[in-house]
Amino acid sequence: MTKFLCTAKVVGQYMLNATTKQIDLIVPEIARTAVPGQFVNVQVSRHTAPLLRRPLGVAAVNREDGTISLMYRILGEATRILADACSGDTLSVVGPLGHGFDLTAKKPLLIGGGLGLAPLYYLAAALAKQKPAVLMGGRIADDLFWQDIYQDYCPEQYLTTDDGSLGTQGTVMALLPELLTKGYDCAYVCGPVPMMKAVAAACAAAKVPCQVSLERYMACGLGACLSCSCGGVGKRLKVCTDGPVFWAQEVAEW
Amino acid sequence: MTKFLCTAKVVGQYMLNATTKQIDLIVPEIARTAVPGQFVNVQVSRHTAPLLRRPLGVAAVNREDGTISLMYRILGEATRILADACSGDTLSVVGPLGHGFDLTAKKPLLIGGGLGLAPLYYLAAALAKQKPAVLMGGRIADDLFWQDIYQDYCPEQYLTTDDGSLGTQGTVMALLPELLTKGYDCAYVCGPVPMMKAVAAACAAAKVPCQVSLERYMACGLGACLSCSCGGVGKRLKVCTDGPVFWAQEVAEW
Amino acid sequence: MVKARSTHRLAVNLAGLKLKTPVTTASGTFGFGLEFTDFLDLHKLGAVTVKGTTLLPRAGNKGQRAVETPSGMLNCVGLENPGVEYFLQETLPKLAKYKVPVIVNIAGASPEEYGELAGKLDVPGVAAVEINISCPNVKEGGIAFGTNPRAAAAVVRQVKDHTSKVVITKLSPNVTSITELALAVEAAGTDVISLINTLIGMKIDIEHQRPLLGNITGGLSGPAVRPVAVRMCYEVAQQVKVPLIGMGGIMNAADALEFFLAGANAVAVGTGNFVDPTLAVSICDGILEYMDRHKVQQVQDLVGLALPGGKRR
Amino acid sequence: MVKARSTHRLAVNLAGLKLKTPVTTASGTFGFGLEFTDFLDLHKLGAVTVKGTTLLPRAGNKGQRAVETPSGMLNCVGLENPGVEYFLQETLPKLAKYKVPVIVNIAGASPEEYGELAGKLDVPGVAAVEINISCPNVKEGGIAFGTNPRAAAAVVRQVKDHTSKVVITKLSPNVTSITELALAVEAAGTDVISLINTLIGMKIDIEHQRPLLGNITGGLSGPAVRPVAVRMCYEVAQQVKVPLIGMGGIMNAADALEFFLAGANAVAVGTGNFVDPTLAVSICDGILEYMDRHKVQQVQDLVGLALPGGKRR
Ligand SMILES: Cc1cc2nc3c(=O)[nH]c(=O)nc-3n(C[C@H](O)[C@H](O)[C@H](O)COP(=O)(O)OP(=O)(O)OC[C@H]3O[C@@H](n4cnc5c(N)ncnc54)[C@H](O)[C@@H]3O)c2cc1C
Ligand SMILES: Cc1cc2nc3c(=O)[nH]c(=O)nc-3n(C[C@H](O)[C@H](O)[C@H](O)COP(=O)(O)OP(=O)(O)OC[C@H]3O[C@@H](n4cnc5c(N)ncnc54)[C@H](O)[C@@H]3O)c2cc1C
Ligand SMILES: Cc1cc2nc3c(=O)[nH]c(=O)nc-3n(C[C@H](O)[C@H](O)[C@H](O)COP(=O)(O)O)c2cc1C
Ligand SMILES: Cc1cc2nc3c(=O)[nH]c(=O)nc-3n(C[C@H](O)[C@H](O)[C@H](O)COP(=O)(O)O)c2cc1C
Ligand code: FES
Ligand code: FES
Repeated sequence: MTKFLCTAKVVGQYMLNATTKQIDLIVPEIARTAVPGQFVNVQVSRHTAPLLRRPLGVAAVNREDGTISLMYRILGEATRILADACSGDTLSVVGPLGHGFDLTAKKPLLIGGGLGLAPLYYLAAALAKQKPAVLMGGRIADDLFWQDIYQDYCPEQYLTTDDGSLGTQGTVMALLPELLTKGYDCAYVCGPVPMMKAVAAACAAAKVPCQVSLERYMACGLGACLSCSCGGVGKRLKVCTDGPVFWAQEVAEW
Repeated sequence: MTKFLCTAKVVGQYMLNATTKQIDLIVPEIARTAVPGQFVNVQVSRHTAPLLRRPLGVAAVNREDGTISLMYRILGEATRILADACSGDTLSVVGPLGHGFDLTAKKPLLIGGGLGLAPLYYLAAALAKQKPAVLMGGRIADDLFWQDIYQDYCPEQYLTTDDGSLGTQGTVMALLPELLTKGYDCAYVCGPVPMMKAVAAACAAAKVPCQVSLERYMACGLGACLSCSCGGVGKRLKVCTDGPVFWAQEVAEW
Repeated sequence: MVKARSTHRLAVNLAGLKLKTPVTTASGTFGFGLEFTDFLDLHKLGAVTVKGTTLLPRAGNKGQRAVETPSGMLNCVGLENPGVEYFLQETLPKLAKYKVPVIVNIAGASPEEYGELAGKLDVPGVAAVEINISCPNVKEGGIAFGTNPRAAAAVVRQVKDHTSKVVITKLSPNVTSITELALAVEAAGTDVISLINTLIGMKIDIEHQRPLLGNITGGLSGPAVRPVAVRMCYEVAQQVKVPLIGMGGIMNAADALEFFLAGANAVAVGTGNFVDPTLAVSICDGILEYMDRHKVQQVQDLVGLALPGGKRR
Repeated sequence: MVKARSTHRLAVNLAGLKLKTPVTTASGTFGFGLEFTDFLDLHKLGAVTVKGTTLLPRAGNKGQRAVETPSGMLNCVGLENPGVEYFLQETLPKLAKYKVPVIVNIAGASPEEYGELAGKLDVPGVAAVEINISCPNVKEGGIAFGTNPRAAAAVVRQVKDHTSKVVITKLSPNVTSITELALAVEAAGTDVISLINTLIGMKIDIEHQRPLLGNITGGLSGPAVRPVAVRMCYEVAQQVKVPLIGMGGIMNAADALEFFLAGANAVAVGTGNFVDPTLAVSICDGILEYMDRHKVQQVQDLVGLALPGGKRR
């Protein structure tokens, strides 16, 4: 799939919760072609610090308007600068990058933790007809602001929080084994590595096909630098170009 | 004089000509104490590039409002960032720095080239009662947008441009020898080094006391790093703390 | 016609290696070139310098392999690559279509291994080999050869003995005297010298209280190191006669021009490719604009103007 | 009471040199300390390390002496200073009022000159001398001693012979093996090692087509070099037993903590003073906050946690 280097125009920025924002960008080339699971590489500064682009998953696409939305946690230097971008500002964006999810599931179950729910949101939209269920895990209730956002595509929601302040107490693993008996034909997972590993193991045990979206430190996002390489079964995988979405059984080194 | 490290609030920014801007900052400690000829050291970025503060002369002060104005040419990385600052933004400013002009002249003549006219503008305000004359040199007419700005304090203006598009053709030296016969008792000079050297020589010949404001690359502005050191008569001078204003005869190495 | 003339003005001949433009890519930062075809025409590059290649496939280092640092980055990829046979069978034929000189960066664990690699790569489609004696991220070979003049010379001799191609030797900046190394590899017969590889650095993860990179240390690249790279280029240009390829932190034409003026005959874009994937081609526009402004006909006329005496020895 | 306790938690004893906080200033970046009294209380510093001092006054280098580079700066001040006699008569009495340990950075053209300087500075009010064998900006002495283990050791022995003060030796990063130098100066009797001085770099003024700095090359400092500095600290900490003072690009508490975890017992703030003149004191708040969060009582308990085995040898 063709990758573009584009000048994107910011058309909106919204707080999603205390530390998470959504930014909407006009970038027609990418809006036209990006599929769920792909990401873009955003340059936040024209100076040499911060230097590298930052990878962010495509969280929503509006093909008519030619816009894409990114949802991101304000963590460090780059995301803090991004959070200050105003409508009308321009950003250099490279994308769409990587391979997306296999979308052939008939009864999909999305499983997300933290900002893993950002790329899954675009997936939810793409699978809307199949009425995907979503299982969300957070540390505290405020992490699950995603509930409202997902409502349109996923009326069926299962929630867990570490502190029990919303939904079931525990991680997603508190609910997953039971959910896996309900006939879902594919699990789509994005979140912290321990979560993905545990989910993948449970899916394997329940013989439910499982796709995971990995995150690795990326310098180029283009398959050129090998920063993001990880061990696959029988071969090396580049998370940025061979992934970030893999079938769980392809991944040997999480 | 006490130096302050302050958080200054931007209250206005104006274009003066195509490449020059004025920025107004609320910074009461500095507004209260800065004298003409002093400068401030401005941090334009919270990131590591650009790294160092940038020295800018105090071009105007409003003690009641607690504001200072800086007038600067947009040249490189730092001044481009500064030019994007909006009202309400904050900047870290260190100042007031250096020593100012001797203000005892009865019949002062200000001589400025380029952005040298920025610090001289505050001097003009301070000497307003003495009705200072000003001699301004520029490459082209547009460089002398200062005419209007100086009007209130200096109705007596002499202009030169390299291309003759405004005032007398040539450098300030085209008019200076004659002016020096008119009884001015002190010349205050700020501009490019060749101009300052020539003016200082002419003043010496005409026995008119002459003060020059030097510019050197400065890393600290505090007398600590010796980046700005220059040869004085019989001793080394730190431009940032012993100057930037010197009597012309104190300077051995321009 | 204008195009043809511009290209001509940028042409450079590095000891027989003829490049249309004086800009190549730094090994390891441009993959095999094929990764960038959506962004630029490979044939508009002076040459493609590909990822460090070894006799056998290598998996590289475990753990986090890259991290940003102030105006730079550290990497400890550790020469992950599919091995020379794969390169020859799978990659080289694909690259051949693009009609761009291919420079193959090679690394081995002994002078003999370098020689063997050079021999295998002495095939049509390969324009030059670049000897990597400066990789800080592998245990055997790598930088060990790059810090010892005798060992470096031994590697160069082996490679020269096994190839008919132009031989480039890439120096490590992690030495007391870069000129000592440069003179040693020149005496051993290298046709061209490229510099610099990365500076050895590290970052500590203060929350986990341990080195952040999987390999503990990594190689520092990017604009942060440019002052060191330009200085080394300037020093080496005064001591050796062979052509130089300068690199280290080039992000735009102005940065590249520092290297030409410091004595480099060509430059390579590295970390800059990650920020602007079109850079290795687009940088030429800025170089031509500068040449026009300074009334310089050939880019080679810029080489060494900032050196004492105003030119390369 | 709280104040007293915090201070106590930050205390460090460097081979007999007792500091209230583990933060000093890097020589040449803090003048004689007196320049910063509007911004911070000198007595809240661990120590003030003053500008490099020589036997006779020095005028330093001509031309432009500093320039910013990506996340760093180059300087070629060239050890301008008023000489040791002036320092003893004029500066030291003024500093005495602030009740802060004073470390005097010294540079000479021969081991004997270093010894003579150390002798003259063996007076009340001086807490330690720091041997600068790593200044890249002077012709005689300076870095020449810093790149040769035997020469470095000779300087250290001379200084040790002429002073009763704690002797700190400051290493240059412009070497193939920093540990070789560290072991040499330790064997020669240095009490403490500080590192790093600046990396040699340069910038070309492309419009004028000549080196921008008056001295052609200069010393690179600031955040750009921090990865190299941390790596060298980490390497040296595994080889020597003497306490280390780490520096290079420290701009905040997190940066300083990298050095402690890499084995430094104390740190110095250099270029950071130019950006935030309160930094050398205010950084302690961030260090204490981190210690609280990680439930660490004494800052010395952090030293070397990122080293193999989790501690200094
Ligand atoms: C394929 C992919 C998709 C991602 N999608 C999203 C998303 O949709 N929403 C979201 O909030 N975050 C996402 N991330 C993570 C996001 O890239 C980081 O949070 C961001 O780069 C942090 O940058 P910073 O400068 O603000 O923080 P820093 O202080 O630089 O770093 C904070 C954390 O982010 C990681 N990080 C920094 N730079 C990179 C990089 N270049 N590549 C990978 N990780 C990096 C660091 O390792 C560190 O753990 C994604 C990462 C990848 C690899
Ligand atoms: C005491 C003093 C007062 C000054 N007052 C004014 C003023 O009132 N208005 C004005 O427009 N300019 C003034 N300058 C010059 C101003 O500091 C530079 O134009 C500015 O720093 C440019 O920064 P930059 O990043 O935009 O450009 P860069 O691309 O970094 O540099 C452009 C030019 O500015 C010089 N410069 C950059 N940084 C510094 C520094 N830290 N110290 C000294 N020179 C530097 C460079 O040498 C170069 O010649 C003054 C300089 C000094 C020393
Ligand atoms: C991710 C990465 C991988 C690299 N791999 C190699 C390599 O395989 N062989 C080599 O000689 N240099 C390698 N280098 C060094 C670069 O080729 C170049 O010398 C260095 O990065 C300095 O240039 P830059 O600052 O423009 O990146 C690598 C650099 C990076 C950043
Ligand atoms: C302007 C300047 C002057 C310096 N002068 C000296 C000196 O006289 N003696 C010395 O040992 N180091 C000198 N240094 C080096 C610093 O002490 C320090 O080792 C180096 O800058 C790295 O620290 P930093 O990155 O925090 O600045 C100087 C550094 C700068 C920037
Ligand atoms: S990020 Fe460069 S290869 Fe994946
Ligand atoms: S700028 Fe540092 S001493 Fe003047």
